Amino acid sequence: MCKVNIYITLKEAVLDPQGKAISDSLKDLKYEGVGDVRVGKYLQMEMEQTDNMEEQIEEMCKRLLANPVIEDYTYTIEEVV
Amino acid sequence: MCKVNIYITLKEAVLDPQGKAISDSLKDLKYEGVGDVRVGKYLQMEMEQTDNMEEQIEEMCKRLLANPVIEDYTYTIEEVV
Amino acid sequence: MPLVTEITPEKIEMDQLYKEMGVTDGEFHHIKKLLGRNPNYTELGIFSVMWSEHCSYKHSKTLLKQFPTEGKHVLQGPGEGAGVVDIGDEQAVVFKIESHNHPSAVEPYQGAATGVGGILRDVFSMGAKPIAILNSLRFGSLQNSRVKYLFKEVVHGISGYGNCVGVPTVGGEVQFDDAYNGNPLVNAMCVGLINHKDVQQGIAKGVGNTVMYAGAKTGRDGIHGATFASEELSEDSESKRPSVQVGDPFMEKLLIEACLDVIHHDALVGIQDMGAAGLTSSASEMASKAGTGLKMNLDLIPQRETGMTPYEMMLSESQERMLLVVEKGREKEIASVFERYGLEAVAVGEVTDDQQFVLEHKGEIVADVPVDGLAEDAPVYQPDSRTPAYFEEFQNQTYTPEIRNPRNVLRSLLQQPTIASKEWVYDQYDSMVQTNTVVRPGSDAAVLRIKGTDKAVAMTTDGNSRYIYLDPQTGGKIAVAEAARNIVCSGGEPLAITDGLNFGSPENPEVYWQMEGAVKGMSAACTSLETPVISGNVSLYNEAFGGHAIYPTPVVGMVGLVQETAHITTSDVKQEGDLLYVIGEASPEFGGSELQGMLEGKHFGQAPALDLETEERRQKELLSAIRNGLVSSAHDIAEGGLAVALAESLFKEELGCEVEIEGDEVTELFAETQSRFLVSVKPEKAEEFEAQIPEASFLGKATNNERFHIIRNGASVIDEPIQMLKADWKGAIPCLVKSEG
Amino acid sequence: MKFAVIVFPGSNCDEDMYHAASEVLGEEADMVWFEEADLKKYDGVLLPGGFSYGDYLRSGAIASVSGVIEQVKEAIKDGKPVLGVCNGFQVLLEMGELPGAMLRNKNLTFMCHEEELIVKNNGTMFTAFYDEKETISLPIAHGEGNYYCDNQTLEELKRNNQIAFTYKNNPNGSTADIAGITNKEGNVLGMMPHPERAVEKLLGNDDGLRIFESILKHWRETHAVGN
Ligand SMILES: Nc1ncnc2c1ncn2[C@@H]1O[C@H](COP(=O)(O)OP(=O)(O)O)[C@@H](O)[C@H]1O
Ligand SMILES: [Mg+2]
Repeated sequence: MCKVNIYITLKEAVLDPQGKAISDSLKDLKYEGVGDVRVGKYLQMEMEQTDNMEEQIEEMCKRLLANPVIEDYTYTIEEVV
Repeated sequence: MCKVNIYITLKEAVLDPQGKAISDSLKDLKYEGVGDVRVGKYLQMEMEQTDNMEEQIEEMCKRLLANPVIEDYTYTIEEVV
Repeated sequence: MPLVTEITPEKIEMDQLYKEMGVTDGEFHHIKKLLGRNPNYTELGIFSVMWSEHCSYKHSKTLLKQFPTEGKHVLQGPGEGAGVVDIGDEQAVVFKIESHNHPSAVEPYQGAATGVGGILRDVFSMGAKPIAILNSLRFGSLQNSRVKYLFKEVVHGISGYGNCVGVPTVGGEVQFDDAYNGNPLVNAMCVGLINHKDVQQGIAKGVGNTVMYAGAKTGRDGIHGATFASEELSEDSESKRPSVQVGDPFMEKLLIEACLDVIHHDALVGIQDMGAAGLTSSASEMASKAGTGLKMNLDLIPQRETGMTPYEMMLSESQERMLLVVEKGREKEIASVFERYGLEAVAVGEVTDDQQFVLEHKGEIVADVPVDGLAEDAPVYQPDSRTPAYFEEFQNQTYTPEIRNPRNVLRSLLQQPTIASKEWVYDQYDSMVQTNTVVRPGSDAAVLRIKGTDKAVAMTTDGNSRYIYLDPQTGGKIAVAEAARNIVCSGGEPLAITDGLNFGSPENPEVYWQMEGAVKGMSAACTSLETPVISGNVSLYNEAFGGHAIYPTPVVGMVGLVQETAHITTSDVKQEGDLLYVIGEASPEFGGSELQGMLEGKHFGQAPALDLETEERRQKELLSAIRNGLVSSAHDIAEGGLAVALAESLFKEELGCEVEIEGDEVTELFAETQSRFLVSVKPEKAEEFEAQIPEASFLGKATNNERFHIIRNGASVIDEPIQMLKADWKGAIPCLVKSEG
Repeated sequence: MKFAVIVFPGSNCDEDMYHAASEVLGEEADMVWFEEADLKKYDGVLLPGGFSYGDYLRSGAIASVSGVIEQVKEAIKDGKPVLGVCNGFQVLLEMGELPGAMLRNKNLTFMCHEEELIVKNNGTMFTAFYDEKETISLPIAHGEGNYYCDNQTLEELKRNNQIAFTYKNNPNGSTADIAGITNKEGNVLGMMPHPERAVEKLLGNDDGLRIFESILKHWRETHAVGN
């Protein structure tokens, strides 16, 4: 069994109103060193180990998990026992 | 300048309807090895380096970024030049 | 979670562990007597939730009996998931209100969201299609940052859930007062539509029939929710936080569709939602209503987590679950209805004839208790009542506000969050889905047409808790009367009410006195306005840290019938030249008024008086004038008095007015005298209107100069651009929400 | 004309769409469950608004990979009119049948009210009954209606006259005030505002009805049925 961690982020050119709102409220709360904030998704997926796992994950990300028009993704695979 | 990566996940016992819908959809798409999916947030935050940075980040997570009633968080700090 | 099954019955008694579950010494002995032995941990858990305030109404039962519950339209009164009222053509409306105050105080988004989910299930489990949601909210001062957070998240939660399930949120109310600083109120009401023949009951009939479980899996959500909902909020609630349940509106939507399909299946015997106290209450209540017993095998319960104990399964408040009783041997047919929607429905037990509630787990009997012991034999208390000193004091006070500049007073009143536009709230709600909403939020009551007919239904929630605090009995009457006014102003005939009784601790004699008075007043008004109580909900122990009870807050949810869509009326004055009338005279009544709160920072004195006969007569007269097509707009005069009602009625079309008042300026403009209406009439209908409502007194007319102009003795009292007043009114809440702090 | 209204799990404006097409427009329409659809039998496809699959992950994302989608693609290829409203628009974007993507509303909240729209292109099969540059009013009800596309795509949309509607007062942050776009071929329209909620005077607005009437007119013209 593996745990796949998938990180989906908004492309740089895409505005992130949610990130901006968070950054603004952090500044309101007087966290002064805070700059830009970008909000993405963090998916944790259980998956049985197979040979073409990476290929499969790539495909899932492209087909469903991320929207290539606005999002990028990366992932890591951890084995669990 | 630092880049802080914050990972916010739902507490284990908390229902994740979104994760379930994604997992079901992946199974429908015949990714058969897929098990549970849990959806969390991935925040990337720019921050000026200070001495009590970790303390500050902890505080931000508790006060604003995560909802301690149902969420857990972890974070990493990367230095950028 | 501790391994609760390890605790022996002896230890429970010895260490008085039952107290941790909110069971008193007396109740524990009662349980022992009912069982003839000591309860085990699971059994005690079952009793603790069934005998909690939330399920047993043990401190309110005697009061609830006073409500009139019968009437010519009532098909089903209190007792089932929701009440049912006839609207003709073999159709009926099903409705109920329910509170989710405590969960919302702890986790506002999910608390409010699951409140909506729960009330929807109450309605569709009756077999009705949910057609509308309303919400009645109370918060502390928006200056307070925690309150601001609660307010935003509660609204997000309602919108997140309601919008996703595709039921329009069409109305409600929000009031702000320091009394709710630590303890917000979140009451949600759902209205459903049904054909008479489809009305279902939650009943476990037919020995040998199969008990089925449908919907979401059971997890460790909200364990202790039902008892939690009946305890005062304390620092300790913080540590109970993980017990908050999370809603899944997508699952709920599927469940609605599946249930509305399954009710047409002849293999279905009974159906009930799993609300507070989940499996325990749904199963035992279904058996109790049928006079049967019920046996379940907990190994068969769909579980989301591993290693769940019987106690956890029985007390879990996981959302989006239903319990069904179906004819033996036809389980597959029922399961296949759910399967189409990707839902699981599994057999988990059977109906028995021994009137026992029996649970099996891993080959052992883990609970065996008499069904009636849980429901009918639950304790009933007659709490002590004491008139609070404040009441006597208030009765002897007269309060006369002193104001210098009516213009400034009006502007400030329009910015009071309780009066200000609630658009910030209802813009976040999908108020139009299902395409029936003729009158959207923003008028007196929401109105929905009934497709396929020329009828419509009007609905509203109301309850001014300041009056109820000053004088529970009068305030209780006003709450019902105000709801009825809103229905009448919309062109509807009030049919019935659902009530949400939100109070502090009934064990405090002064709180109980408030409860008694409010119920008495509401009952009187329901009787005279012929709007019986068909369903309701009680939420007690609404006290924040330090024992600060909220204002007594019974909320009235009312539904009315609009005979023809042509009768539908809104509160907006329609065009220049329309004549403005007020029905009912003002007297200097300012106790509990918005003006008093604004000037004095507190509420005291006498509540405005209410004469039910006058109320009833004026409502009937206005409704018949509306039905005769004589009225262009109608608005009840409520918080802020005539000046506020007039301004509100002009905002939509941004019309001006030229109105002349006589008598005392402050009273005429701002008094909150009851049973009054502001009406606009086309000039050509004036004569007929005046003949029908001789009591109506002419105020002036709507103008196109966009000035809100009030004159007394030939001099201008207020003369302001309507756009400016509108900006004050519209901008107040967004501004408070956005501001820091 | 015969319409298919696609019903996904959790669809919630499906009945409204059906009501508009069948009761108000008066044409034949079926609500077809996504797993049981046979779109060959229909002349036009309506992808309803509201939600689908709880709008989990991204609005329209899960629906865009569900069973019926291949058939929707077929219908598009066959040149049938395909109208996606709100969630239906999001599905079309996620499918890649229309360019761009939806982001959360600028102010991060769901919004539901009427908005004024400008008809940018009345030359499509969906908009023939409007005047060019006419201002109409339609309800919006969405949390993710902030249309996004890059500059190159925007230029292309403009060049091909694919922008059907724009907002007069952009409520949600959409690129170039875009409220609705068509595909290059002109037989697919995706729009965030809800025409099906504005087809009856009783509900206060019937500006949306002309979209349905336009589709019908086009169909009648291209399927000159002798009767
Ligand atoms: N929480 C809410 N949800 C939906 N609509 C609301 C809410 N609060 C207020 N409204 C709407 O705003 C309008 C004005 O509300 P309110 O001031 O309470 O009216 P009234 O005093 O006539 O009862 C009503 O149409 C009401 O339904
Ligand atoms: Mg009113």
